[in-house]
Amino acid sequence: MAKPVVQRKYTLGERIYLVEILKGLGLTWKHFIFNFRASLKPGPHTVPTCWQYPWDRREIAPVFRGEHMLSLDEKGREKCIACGMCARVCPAQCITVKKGKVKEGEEEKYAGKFYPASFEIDLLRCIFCGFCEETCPKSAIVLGQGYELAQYEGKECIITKERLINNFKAALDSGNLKPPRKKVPVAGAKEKKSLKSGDKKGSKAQEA
Amino acid sequence: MALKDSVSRLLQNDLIALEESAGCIFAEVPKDKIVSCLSSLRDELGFNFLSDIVGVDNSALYEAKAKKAKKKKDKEGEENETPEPERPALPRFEVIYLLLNPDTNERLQVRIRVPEDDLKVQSITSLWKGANWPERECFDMFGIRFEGHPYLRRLLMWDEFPAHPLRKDYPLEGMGEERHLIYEPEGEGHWT
Amino acid sequence: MNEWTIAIIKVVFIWSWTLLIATIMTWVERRGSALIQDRLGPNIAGPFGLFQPLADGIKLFTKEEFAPKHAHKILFTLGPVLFAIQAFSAYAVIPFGDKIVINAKEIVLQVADVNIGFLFVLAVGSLAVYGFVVGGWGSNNKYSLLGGLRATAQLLSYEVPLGLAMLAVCMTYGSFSLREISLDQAGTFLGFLPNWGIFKQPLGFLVFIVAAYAEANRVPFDLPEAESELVAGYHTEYGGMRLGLYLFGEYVNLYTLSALMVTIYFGAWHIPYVDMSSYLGPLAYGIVSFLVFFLKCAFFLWLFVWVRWTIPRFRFDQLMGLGWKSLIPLGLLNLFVTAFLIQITV
Amino acid sequence: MGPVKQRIASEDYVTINVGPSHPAMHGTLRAIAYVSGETVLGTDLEIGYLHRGVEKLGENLTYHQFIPITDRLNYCSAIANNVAYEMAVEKLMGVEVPVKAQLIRIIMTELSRIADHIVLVGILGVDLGAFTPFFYLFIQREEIYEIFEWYNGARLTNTFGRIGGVESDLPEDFETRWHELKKGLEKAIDETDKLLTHNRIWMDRTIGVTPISAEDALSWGFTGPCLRACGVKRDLRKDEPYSLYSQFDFDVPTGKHGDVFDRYMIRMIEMQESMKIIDQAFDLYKQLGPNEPLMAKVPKIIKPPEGEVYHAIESPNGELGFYIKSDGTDKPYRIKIRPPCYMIFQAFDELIQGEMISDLIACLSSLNIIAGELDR
Repeated sequence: MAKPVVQRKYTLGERIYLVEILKGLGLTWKHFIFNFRASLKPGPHTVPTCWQYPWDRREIAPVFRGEHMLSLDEKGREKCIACGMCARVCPAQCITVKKGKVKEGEEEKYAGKFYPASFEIDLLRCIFCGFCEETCPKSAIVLGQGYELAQYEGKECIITKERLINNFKAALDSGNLKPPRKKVPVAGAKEKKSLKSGDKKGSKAQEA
Repeated sequence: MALKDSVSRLLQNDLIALEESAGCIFAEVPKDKIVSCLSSLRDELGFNFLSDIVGVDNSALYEAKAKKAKKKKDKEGEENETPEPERPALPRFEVIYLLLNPDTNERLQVRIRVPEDDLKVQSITSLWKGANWPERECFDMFGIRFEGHPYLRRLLMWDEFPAHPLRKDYPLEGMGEERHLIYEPEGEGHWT
Repeated sequence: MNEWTIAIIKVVFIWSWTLLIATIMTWVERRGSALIQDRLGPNIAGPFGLFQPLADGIKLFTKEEFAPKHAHKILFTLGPVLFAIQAFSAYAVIPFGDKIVINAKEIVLQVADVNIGFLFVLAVGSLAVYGFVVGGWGSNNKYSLLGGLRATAQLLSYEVPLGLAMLAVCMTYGSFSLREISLDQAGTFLGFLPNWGIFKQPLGFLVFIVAAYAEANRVPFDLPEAESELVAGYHTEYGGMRLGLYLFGEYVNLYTLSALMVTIYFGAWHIPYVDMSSYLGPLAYGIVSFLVFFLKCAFFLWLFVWVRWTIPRFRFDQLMGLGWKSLIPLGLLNLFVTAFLIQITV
Repeated sequence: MGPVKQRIASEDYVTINVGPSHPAMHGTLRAIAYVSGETVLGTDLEIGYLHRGVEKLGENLTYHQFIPITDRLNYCSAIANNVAYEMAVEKLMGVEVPVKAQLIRIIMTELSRIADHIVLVGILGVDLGAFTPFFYLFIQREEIYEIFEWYNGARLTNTFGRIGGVESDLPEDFETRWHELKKGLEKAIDETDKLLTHNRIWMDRTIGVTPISAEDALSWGFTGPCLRACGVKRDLRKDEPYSLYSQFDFDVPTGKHGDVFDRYMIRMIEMQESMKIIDQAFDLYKQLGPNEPLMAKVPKIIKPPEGEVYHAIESPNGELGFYIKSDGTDKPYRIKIRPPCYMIFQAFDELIQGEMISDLIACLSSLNIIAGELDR
């Protein structure tokens, strides 16, 4: 293979290095002065493009897909009905749900007839795709804004139901709750039927 | 379609099947004539760009089909007296060459079928330099040997790897090959 | 105070001074580059992050001193030591101010006023090659070796234009002594320009500054340690204080070169059109001359940083081409023109 | 020993490992360079360090579940991968995607194209020693990621779109964000241009380095900017206009020599062209009402009819194709990904024969090799 021969003419300005280098120096000097002035301001967020992390946090999008939470309804009851849709749809298979039947006298705690006896998410496997949130019929599982997920031990990365609910409570207190998902308009169709049948199938499969 | 006509005219007897699926045209040619077919396609129809080479293991598909057919048979029971004539079993593997004509922007997929007992295909690295790695990958994943390839070696898996992972009989979780590679500290300190 | 005490005080002073500058330079480099690049840089340790170099130093000192298994143990240690020794000793003949009068005793602000100052700087400066090549060879690593080789070729090639430029200066001022050249730069030239080397030797200065960048292994000539090609070049295998010696040595070299540039091209401690000694007392004059000299150096130190974060890196053959095909002819031309001008003016 | 060893007659060489862990390596690749002095005689390439069996994984996941996996192919422009895969499945199913969803896809794909080109230009600068443009560009990339984050909550691995459409509408403040971003991008591109393009050092380092002729490039299977740099005007957005690309007015820049400089320039121009496309797409988008459909009517569990399909789109790197074979179940029978840089990288050995070690790095950067996509 013969390599093509490349010939390109340089202009005089390009030929003698210095002109372009001086231009470049001017450009970087402008940036330097701008940032130097900015950096003298008080406060952690001085240079506009630089966030000083622990003291200075950028705004997280309300739809951010961070650490999961299990939401409660207005009466403080658990929304989750342990249908197992999230576990089935998860590409990383990081969710395990155990189903429990709501006994009499426990209706104040749980919104549905069934409740998750245990609900574990393996954060080490989770890829934060948000499919669980999207598929949940009761919008019980929500991906919140928590992003500081580092732990000292692998065991701690498997988060349990208590932590999931605590996450929700914390978000509720701080007012960072995710707005409810807007319904996606579908081209000329009634989606309701298929949705419901999907639910039934899911719950049946879980029972089996 | 014009493309179909010209392909069938060009390949004539070499053409085993010419089918269309979801807007893509698949031409099937005999395995031994792949080099001549591709070179004539390249030189005469202008398909001078090779997009990729795809290997497919059809064994699971055939099995599923056979099962279905058997079920059907069982259901229909003995009413259907005349059994279907036994078709010769299709070869297990197929290799698909994805071709492109950069001038007319037509795409043509050329398929060959490779039986399991004769995993040898003529290499097309003489036609396209770019066929080098796709053929190596095909060998790596399916064990199809490309004869005349300058350097047929595993590409993605390591050299000592014993199996061909994209075959359908290879389990998703692997067969434990990685044990040789990963150092596992014994006892405490390892959290799993 | 006798001569010896004064000499020792001067040596200790300049030793700690260059070390201080080198330390601060690491901070300037990091903060400066950060601000150029829309970042903030280290600003946690101390006011404006000024204690960052201290923290870095502590880190380097407390790190485990280890050598790779296959490294040549002696050469591996000798490399950084050689480099640091040459870096610190090169400053000996360069002045850092005019003179200071204490107790009616005149002290020249220069460690040693050698009458072959130029030759000393060049000779000691070229010892840096040993630091690189010994370290690179001793590491027993291909990247290090290539880095060392690159450094050798580069330093040796660029010493020639550096020498040529300096030679032209010597011819202009008729002396090899850096102090005499400094003293000669007072007053004006052609009536309106300051009597600085740069106005007498503009082309020579250009050659000198480019060669100086190459000698200091700075961008665009940082090929020996080009991190994207050779990992870290000659100091790939180094860690701890051995690495620290290389890094400090580099900044000390920068200071030396800046001081040299100021001494021979930018009028040393002189302020143009102002004769300081007539306004100030002897002690104050000494201090002011020292400060002026330092400020001029500081500008060039900053220039080193500034250029580094602006332009890309040369390729090896282009580097050699620039040295041998452009700078040396230019240096020679400069030399001939200078000689000619001297011949017709004298 | 590799083929290079067989080719080199003399014993006068040193092997240098460039990668898998090397500061200039884009992901974990390995190139064993046979070096004589500073000249590279050839390289043995080894890939597969990041092989995760994506294709095998695809055979065991449902069609929807595979979307997040495609994020991990070319992580610099995850959205382009998502869209390519979704379009292939849609083609297989014969689904018509609503116009609004297509527009959103185009906007997002072009944004990710800009992000990808930013990575390339920035890293090319870093590899050649110019550190500063990298930051000016990456700040803008951060803004692009911010838009992604406000769209569907993820920055890098977006899991964008669903089979049959997209999952949500553009956020309300998209317009202001986009205009801000556009201003910043134009400034950053301009500054990069000022710092690099006409700088003699940069020109020397890139012009005439690892050129390739158009015939060779086609034979090797080059696509995308690397092919256009050789002077072949080939862009799937123009040549096989998928989605709504035929409605937009944009140029396809071509180079002449196929050297590093041309590849760099093509990317610089393409960023501006992409901005044009986004503007036009957003104008069209604004004409649509808020309740326009975003999803085509697709069943909840996707079961394409039996058949096979190959569909390719113009990803930032070149032709990104998905071959999907369906057996009628809810899982694909076979997925083959045709990553653009896979075909490009095999020419690497030929490209850099006789060049220098520094050029090896420059060439590697300019080809935009992404290990995630290369090894799959």
